[in-house]
Amino acid sequence: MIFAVPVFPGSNCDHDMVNALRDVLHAQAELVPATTSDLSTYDAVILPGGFSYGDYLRSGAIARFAPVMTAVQAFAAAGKPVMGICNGFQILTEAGLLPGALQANRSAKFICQTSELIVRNTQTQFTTTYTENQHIQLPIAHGEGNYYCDAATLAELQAHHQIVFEYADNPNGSVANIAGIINRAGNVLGMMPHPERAVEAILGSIDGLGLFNSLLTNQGQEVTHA
Amino acid sequence: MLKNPELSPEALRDTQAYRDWGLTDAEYQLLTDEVLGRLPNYTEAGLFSGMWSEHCSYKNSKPVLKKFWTQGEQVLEGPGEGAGIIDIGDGQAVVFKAESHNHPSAVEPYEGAATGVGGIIRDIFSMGARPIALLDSLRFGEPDDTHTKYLISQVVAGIGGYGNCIGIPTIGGDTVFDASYQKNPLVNAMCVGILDQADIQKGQATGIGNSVIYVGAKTGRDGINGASFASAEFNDAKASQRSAVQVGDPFMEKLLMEACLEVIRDHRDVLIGIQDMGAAGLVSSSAEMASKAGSGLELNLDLVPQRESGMTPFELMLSESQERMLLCVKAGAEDEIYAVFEKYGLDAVTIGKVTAGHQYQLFHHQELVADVPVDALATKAPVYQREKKRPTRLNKQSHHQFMPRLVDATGTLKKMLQQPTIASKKAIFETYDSQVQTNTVVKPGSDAGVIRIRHTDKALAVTTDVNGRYLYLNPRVGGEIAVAEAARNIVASGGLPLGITDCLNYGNPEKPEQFYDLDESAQGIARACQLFNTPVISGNVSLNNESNGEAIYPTPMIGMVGLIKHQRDITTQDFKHAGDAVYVLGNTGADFNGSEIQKMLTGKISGELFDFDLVTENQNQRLLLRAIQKGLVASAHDVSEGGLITTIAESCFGQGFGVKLTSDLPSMNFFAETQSRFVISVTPDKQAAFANLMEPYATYLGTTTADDRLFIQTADQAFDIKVSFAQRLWEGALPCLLK
Amino acid sequence: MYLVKVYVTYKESILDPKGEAVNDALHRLGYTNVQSVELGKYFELRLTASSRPIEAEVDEMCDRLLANVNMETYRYDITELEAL
Amino acid sequence: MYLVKVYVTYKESILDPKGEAVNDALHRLGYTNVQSVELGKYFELRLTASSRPIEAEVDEMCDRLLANVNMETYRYDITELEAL
Ligand SMILES: Nc1ncnc2c1ncn2[C@@H]1O[C@H](COP(=O)(O)OP(=O)(O)O)[C@@H](O)[C@H]1O
Ligand SMILES: [Mg+2]
Repeated sequence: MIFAVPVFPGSNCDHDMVNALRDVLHAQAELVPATTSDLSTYDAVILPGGFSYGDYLRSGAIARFAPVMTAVQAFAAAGKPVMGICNGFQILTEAGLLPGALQANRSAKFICQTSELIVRNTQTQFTTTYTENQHIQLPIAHGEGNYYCDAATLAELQAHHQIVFEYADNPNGSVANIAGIINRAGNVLGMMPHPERAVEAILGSIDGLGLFNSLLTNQGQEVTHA
Repeated sequence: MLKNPELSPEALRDTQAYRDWGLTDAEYQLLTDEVLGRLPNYTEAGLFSGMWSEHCSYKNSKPVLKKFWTQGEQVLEGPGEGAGIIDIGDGQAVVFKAESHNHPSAVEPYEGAATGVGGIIRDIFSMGARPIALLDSLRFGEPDDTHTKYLISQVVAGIGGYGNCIGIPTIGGDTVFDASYQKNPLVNAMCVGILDQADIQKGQATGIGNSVIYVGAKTGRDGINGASFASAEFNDAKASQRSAVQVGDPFMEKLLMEACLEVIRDHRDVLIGIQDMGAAGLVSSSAEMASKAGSGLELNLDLVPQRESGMTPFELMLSESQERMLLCVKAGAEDEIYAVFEKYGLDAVTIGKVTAGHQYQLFHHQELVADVPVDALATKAPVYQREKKRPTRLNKQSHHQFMPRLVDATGTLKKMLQQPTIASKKAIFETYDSQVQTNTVVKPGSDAGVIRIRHTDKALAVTTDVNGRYLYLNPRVGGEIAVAEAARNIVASGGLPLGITDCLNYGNPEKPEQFYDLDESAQGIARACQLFNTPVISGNVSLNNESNGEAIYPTPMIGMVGLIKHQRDITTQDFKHAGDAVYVLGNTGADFNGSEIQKMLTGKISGELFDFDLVTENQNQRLLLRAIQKGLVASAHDVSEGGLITTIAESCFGQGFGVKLTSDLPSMNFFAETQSRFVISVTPDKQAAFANLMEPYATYLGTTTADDRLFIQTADQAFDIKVSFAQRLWEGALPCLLK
Repeated sequence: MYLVKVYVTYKESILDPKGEAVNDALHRLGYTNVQSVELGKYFELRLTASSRPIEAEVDEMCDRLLANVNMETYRYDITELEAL
Repeated sequence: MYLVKVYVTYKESILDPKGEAVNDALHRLGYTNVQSVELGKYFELRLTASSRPIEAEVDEMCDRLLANVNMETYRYDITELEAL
């Protein structure tokens, strides 16, 4: 399985992601510039965290128009796995690949801390190695991670088990404690917490490994619902 | 658009308008009579005003800085370049420096703090190093008035805004509140980088005909002559003359950093030198590059990328627009360099070349607008040996040590934990991304921040420290303590101190009493550095930290880096298990002058500073480091402000363990600020070996417990409080005060 | 040449954390008569005429980039500037 | 009750990285007729009358908090809202 990690101008967790994939998971991973227009040779795409284009307008608003996003759209449409972490999640919502939007944190401040998450859906190709309702510790680091969607969208998300991660102790004001969601088709996941920061015990947590191990185990295959 | 048509050389002399730029009559005279042998024109006088400012020339502080100890076999590059460099083995080196942005932050706290961070980052990557950590050392007034609260929230937001966006973790710093800083906050930022020794860069321009290339943001009218502004005393009446405030653009800097590091890594054969444009912008960077190399230089100002129209040579040369760098590149290789910057969407333009001789020549609209000896700009600023006089505040000091009278030990502890300077700084450091780059092993909140060095077994510990109150009572000893405290934090984290950087924040050096503080504390710092083998490798001087005639406490911020040879030695301050033995290393005296408890109970600090012995300090540090390296230590926390009781409480808070301890000290001594001490916990299986090694310097106090209770039986009373409750007070104090 | 002023604010149902922070700060400064604060974005665009009607163009820019219509609304004024 | 709309923008000569980022993005999207973009803040305040003239109060709020007059300028419109 070969991972592509697109680098937008201003991405800053791109190397962290590749380091986690290569050094810890011994997977193949490549950084690809935002000007790339074809991702068909890859098996999975992970949009990394950071401040694409400075996030000067709204997080992810400008990045969504980078050429690589056309390729990501096609990649997702082909049913291949796409994951967006932090700024990557923001880009996916701006691009319409995931519903809702990410707003300034309730405190109006940037928050960097370890947050406790509850894994609500283990029937996705990203989460099969977790157990239902497992509590995990993942770092968060964002100023605009407050997930918003209207009531109808939320009902949809709930009806189709699209809420994958919830905060145990909502740090940013997200609707329904949402920390991560997946699309209806089950191949596009977005989340604010940083699994790539939680893959080595020396850095405080290895609870992020489950996401990558799930992807590697499922090899891009859709997980059949139980 | 020219508001003030430029004065003729004669008019400049007659109106003495150069005074507005900070040049004195004597300096103007020196320039006219000796340096040039003629009257300088408007542009030339402007160049000198920037280059001869304290900020660029260190004209007041040079004689003091000479006293620093800068040797040591580990030093690869001492003070002088953008930042200093220290060998950490395996062909790698660590680069670090600190920078103050006090005055800009007082005027525009968000952007002032942000551009301070941006500036120090450029200093690091211009040496060829990748920045891996940031620290911020902050001093504010008491957080009880709305303006101070506004300053705090904006400064903190600015630091986070820049560091978070560019993707460098902020892993440490310190924050102190005292009325002394109310009108003149201190905002010092430190950056640490790492490099392969083969990549070390110098800011130099050699080789006749080689090109000078400008890269990064366009030049605008921001911060014109900011170097002189930074060097001037604050004064309400002057508020209106401030030139345009600089706005930071961390996104631009991220691109600039990646592009410069790529040039350094992949185009080494054609890159001659690289330097950031900091204080006094283009003139400072270009003149220094040429002067260091013994070259002449010629610039065509029409080629400088400009954000605004109609900029004069004076404005172009003295603008402090951010996110700009200057490169010297072999003639013929320009296109190769342009291509790199192009890839990042950045401007790169050849604006001049290295010339034969030693003249610094500027052309604008085909005219020669400045023609001065390059060394005169870069190295010939006058140096002042300022007059030094022992301050009356020291002559009037009482010899008596303040003795706090404690009726209620636990009640006093509760109050202590809520003092702004003692309270948890989580509300501040949680707004900084401390983990990006995924190397942070110890996040803010322990004694030092620790980052591992990827693909090795090593790690670096970093800290910033200084207690201005101690310096106020005794500048020399206070200077020694500042270094000692920094080293103590490094050692408690398992590191061997390697070297320091500093920001020397003082009042007006032309006042003999203030100069005394600067000179004495520098000698204290120098002595401590020599003893700890921590040479000064870089630093920054910020003078005239006064408002309306009142100086801040002398505050030489010490930024220290230590090497942890094996990652298993990384130690934090939190108690790790129940049932571990708790020791205090070092003796506790009745040392209260200058302490937090004196401040808390009397509202001020006074009297002669307590005794301090560097040799004991060094011995205790070596002992602890040996114990850590032998694997005998579960946790270690240095004792500083707030004394032993505060230290023990903080060690409980980390993971929520309690303690049951007994001591023959009176309760009051638990608040003493005797130096050279650590609180250490040891697992039972290591206790014998530990006691053996530490005898007779460490005292056994009792054990950690699984109970939510901090209990200490002292000679006269007991401290008895729920850990969770105490922690709530400690963590809740700052958010509440800053509301 | 046109000067277009675009105002982007949150939709009504959405909490505005930054606006609330300003509201709180104003209260602390003693302006207790302030009932609410909303903090939005204000753009000033200068653009020359293109082949399309300017309103259509501005609408499109807002929908695509300047606002996120999931949570924001926008309005704008267009002024024609005299040529110099 | 009054509705006060405050517009805060950078003074001339002050760098506006946010406006430039938007300008560049619009160009990349093909709106090459955009000449410049400035990005400022837009506040909507609702406040009840106090003992002082409202203009004086709004000026003071702007000077103290809503704008930093070292680098920003502001203007505002005040509308009196009808009581419900
Ligand atoms: N402004 C700040 N930025 C980052 N970290 C900070 C800041 N202020 C305090 N800290 C962190 O809080 C902890 C306690 O700081 P301090 O009380 O200065 O410790 P010490 O007395 O041991 O030097 C440290 O880990 C320090 O790095
Ligand atoms: Mg400490």
